[in-house]
Amino acid sequence: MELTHEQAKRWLLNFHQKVTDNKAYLSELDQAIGDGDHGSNMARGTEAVKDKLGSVTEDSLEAVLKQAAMALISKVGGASGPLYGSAFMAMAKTAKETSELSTLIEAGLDGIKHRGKADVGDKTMIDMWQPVTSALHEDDLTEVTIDQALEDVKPLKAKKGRASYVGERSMGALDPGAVSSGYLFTALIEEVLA
Amino acid sequence: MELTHEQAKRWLLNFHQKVTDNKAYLSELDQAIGDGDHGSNMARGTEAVKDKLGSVTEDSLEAVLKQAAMALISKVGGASGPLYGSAFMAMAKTAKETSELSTLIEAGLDGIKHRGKADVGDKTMIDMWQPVTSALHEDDLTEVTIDQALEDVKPLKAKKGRASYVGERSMGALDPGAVSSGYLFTALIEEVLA
Amino acid sequence: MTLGIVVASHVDHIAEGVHRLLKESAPDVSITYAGGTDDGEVGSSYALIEAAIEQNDSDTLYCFYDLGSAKMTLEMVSEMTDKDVTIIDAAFIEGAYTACALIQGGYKQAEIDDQLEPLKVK
Amino acid sequence: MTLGIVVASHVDHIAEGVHRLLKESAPDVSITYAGGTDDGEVGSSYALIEAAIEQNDSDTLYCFYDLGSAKMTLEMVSEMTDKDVTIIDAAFIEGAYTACALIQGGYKQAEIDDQLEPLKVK
Ligand SMILES: Nc1ncnc2c1ncn2[C@@H]1O[C@H](COP(=O)(O)OP(=O)(O)O)[C@@H](O)[C@H]1O
Ligand SMILES: Nc1ncnc2c1ncn2[C@@H]1O[C@H](COP(=O)(O)OP(=O)(O)O)[C@@H](O)[C@H]1O
Ligand SMILES: [Mg+2]
Ligand SMILES: [Mg+2]
Ligand SMILES: [Mg+2]
Ligand SMILES: [Mg+2]
Repeated sequence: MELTHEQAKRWLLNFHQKVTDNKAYLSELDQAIGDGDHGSNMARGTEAVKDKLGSVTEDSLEAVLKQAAMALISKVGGASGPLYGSAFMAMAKTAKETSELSTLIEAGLDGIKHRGKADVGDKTMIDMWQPVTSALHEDDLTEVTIDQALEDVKPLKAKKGRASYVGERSMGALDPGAVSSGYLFTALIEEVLA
Repeated sequence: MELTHEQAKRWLLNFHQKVTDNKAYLSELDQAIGDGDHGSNMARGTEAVKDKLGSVTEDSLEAVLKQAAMALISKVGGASGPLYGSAFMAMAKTAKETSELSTLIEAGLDGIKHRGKADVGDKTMIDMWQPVTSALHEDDLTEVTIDQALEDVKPLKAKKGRASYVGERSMGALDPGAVSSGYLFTALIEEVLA
Repeated sequence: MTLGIVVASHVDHIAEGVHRLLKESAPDVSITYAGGTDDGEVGSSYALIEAAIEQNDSDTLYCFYDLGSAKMTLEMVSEMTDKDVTIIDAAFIEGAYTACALIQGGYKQAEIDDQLEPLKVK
Repeated sequence: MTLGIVVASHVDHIAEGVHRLLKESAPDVSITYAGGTDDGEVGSSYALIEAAIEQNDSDTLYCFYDLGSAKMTLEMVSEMTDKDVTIIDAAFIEGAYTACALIQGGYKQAEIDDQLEPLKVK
């Protein structure tokens, strides 16, 4: 399925809304295994995305994704800034060639892997992006995919980012970046797939 | 020979004077192989020694040396603070048993070695204290001892303290702590041995 | 008793900034700090380091320092205090961050020591 | 051209304090710094790191960072700039101090690399 620039805008605005509504929860999750700022980082970042989107006048998917990337890179402030930023930047580049949704999300996943040198099973946002990408390839992304990914991320031991410092103590906890990425894909389901 | 508390006071005041007069030179030497503050560190420290000496009312060598140690520890601010401070603290402890000059200075040398884990040949103040201690044991401390020590310290490669970072580039330079220690012992010659 | 952390730097702003960084990941750990000389110059202060050690809520302390001369001052204070002070020769910020995160996470001293071992660079 | 140094920290005061510490031993080295987010919060800022890289007098830079996420931001900027940027995975303050002292002492890049090697902890 193809992603249009209008859908992409609605998707990002919905993501902003979900992050904003769950700001305190995301920070709380981060407090347990990190430094407690993931909610405020992402709220600041998606707020900047919202602002930037207002100024995108071109009818172009690439422009929408690139502005989102720039906003996230500039404003998040935590590790999730360069990570989400790299994801959207990679998607923007891919959008020059295709607007096929699963191809775009897979490019985003690759951008995150390239930036953070993490992989599946390290208890990061990758453990949300990877199953979502697979589901999209099979035309089968639903809330079940996201809920399952969250279940699966819990028992993992963090190997990257701040949570890696507490190693085993991270086992049993949700990864804040996986949760915020879950919001991103719920927003995608609501605005694009529904 | 025995060191009296009056001599010790005059010695320390003379040291203060020499350090103050050569403050810029000491900092210049430190700029070449360190961080350029040895003159101001030692001027601040010996100024504090001078102040403290005013309040020593006891006729006690131990008290004089201990007050000097406290002032140096508190006020120098650089590596030379704990080092000179440990030297004078060790001398104060030894003064409980004896006031024999060479024994006292040797205790000071040991205090420096204990604190800084350096030894002869590392291009530090030890390369002044060691030959001076030897000369005192032979009742033969003169300006020649000090001049010779300064000549000998020049070619050495720094192995301790900030100068050790530039390693080979320290070769050929004077060590600021050896120079300030030279003033200490010139003051000793002038006030006690002359 | 759980470990406390003392941070000793040559610069007041570094010490204060490191404290801020550590507190984010370890809000429940007692972290005290000393930076610069009594007059705010670059260097180390016996009085400030002593205060950081005495004012820490814990009696068992791991102390981190940036450069060697702060270590000497830490040693002098540690010889005078009744507290159980260990000076850690690890990378300053990285070591202090690791220790704080682990203390906050409830790890034991032996486990913390293991994690600090590869960070020893001085 | 001689090496310049860039210091990237999660906290504004740390970056500024490290700059102060380094400058004492390396007054002639171009040292620029970035700390915290655009709003002075704990974190890292693309704009501030980019400015530190662009404003450095040198075109060949060694960059030091405190924690991993500053490294990611450094990497993003380094992919965009024309300058020759090397990110050094050494103990932050100890590595930056060593590099600065050696550059000030006129050492060559290969010698500096050798000295930094044992300080690599991340
Ligand atoms: N190297 C990495 N690769 C992928 N994701 C990472 C990596 N490091 C951290 N993350 C993600 O970033 C999230 C933390 O983001 P945030 O709290 O905003 O940044 P910080 O850790 O700098 O405070 C983690 O929950 C994790 O999902
Ligand atoms: N470990 C050590 N043992 C003995 N002397 C040392 C040691 N480290 C430094 N010094 C002495 O201290 C002097 C530098 O003192 P100063 O400039 O006041 O301190 P800093 O290096 O902290 O700025 C050196 O010239 C050297 O003589
Ligand atoms: Mg965080
Ligand atoms: Mg953070
Ligand atoms: Mg100095
Ligand atoms: Mg100094």
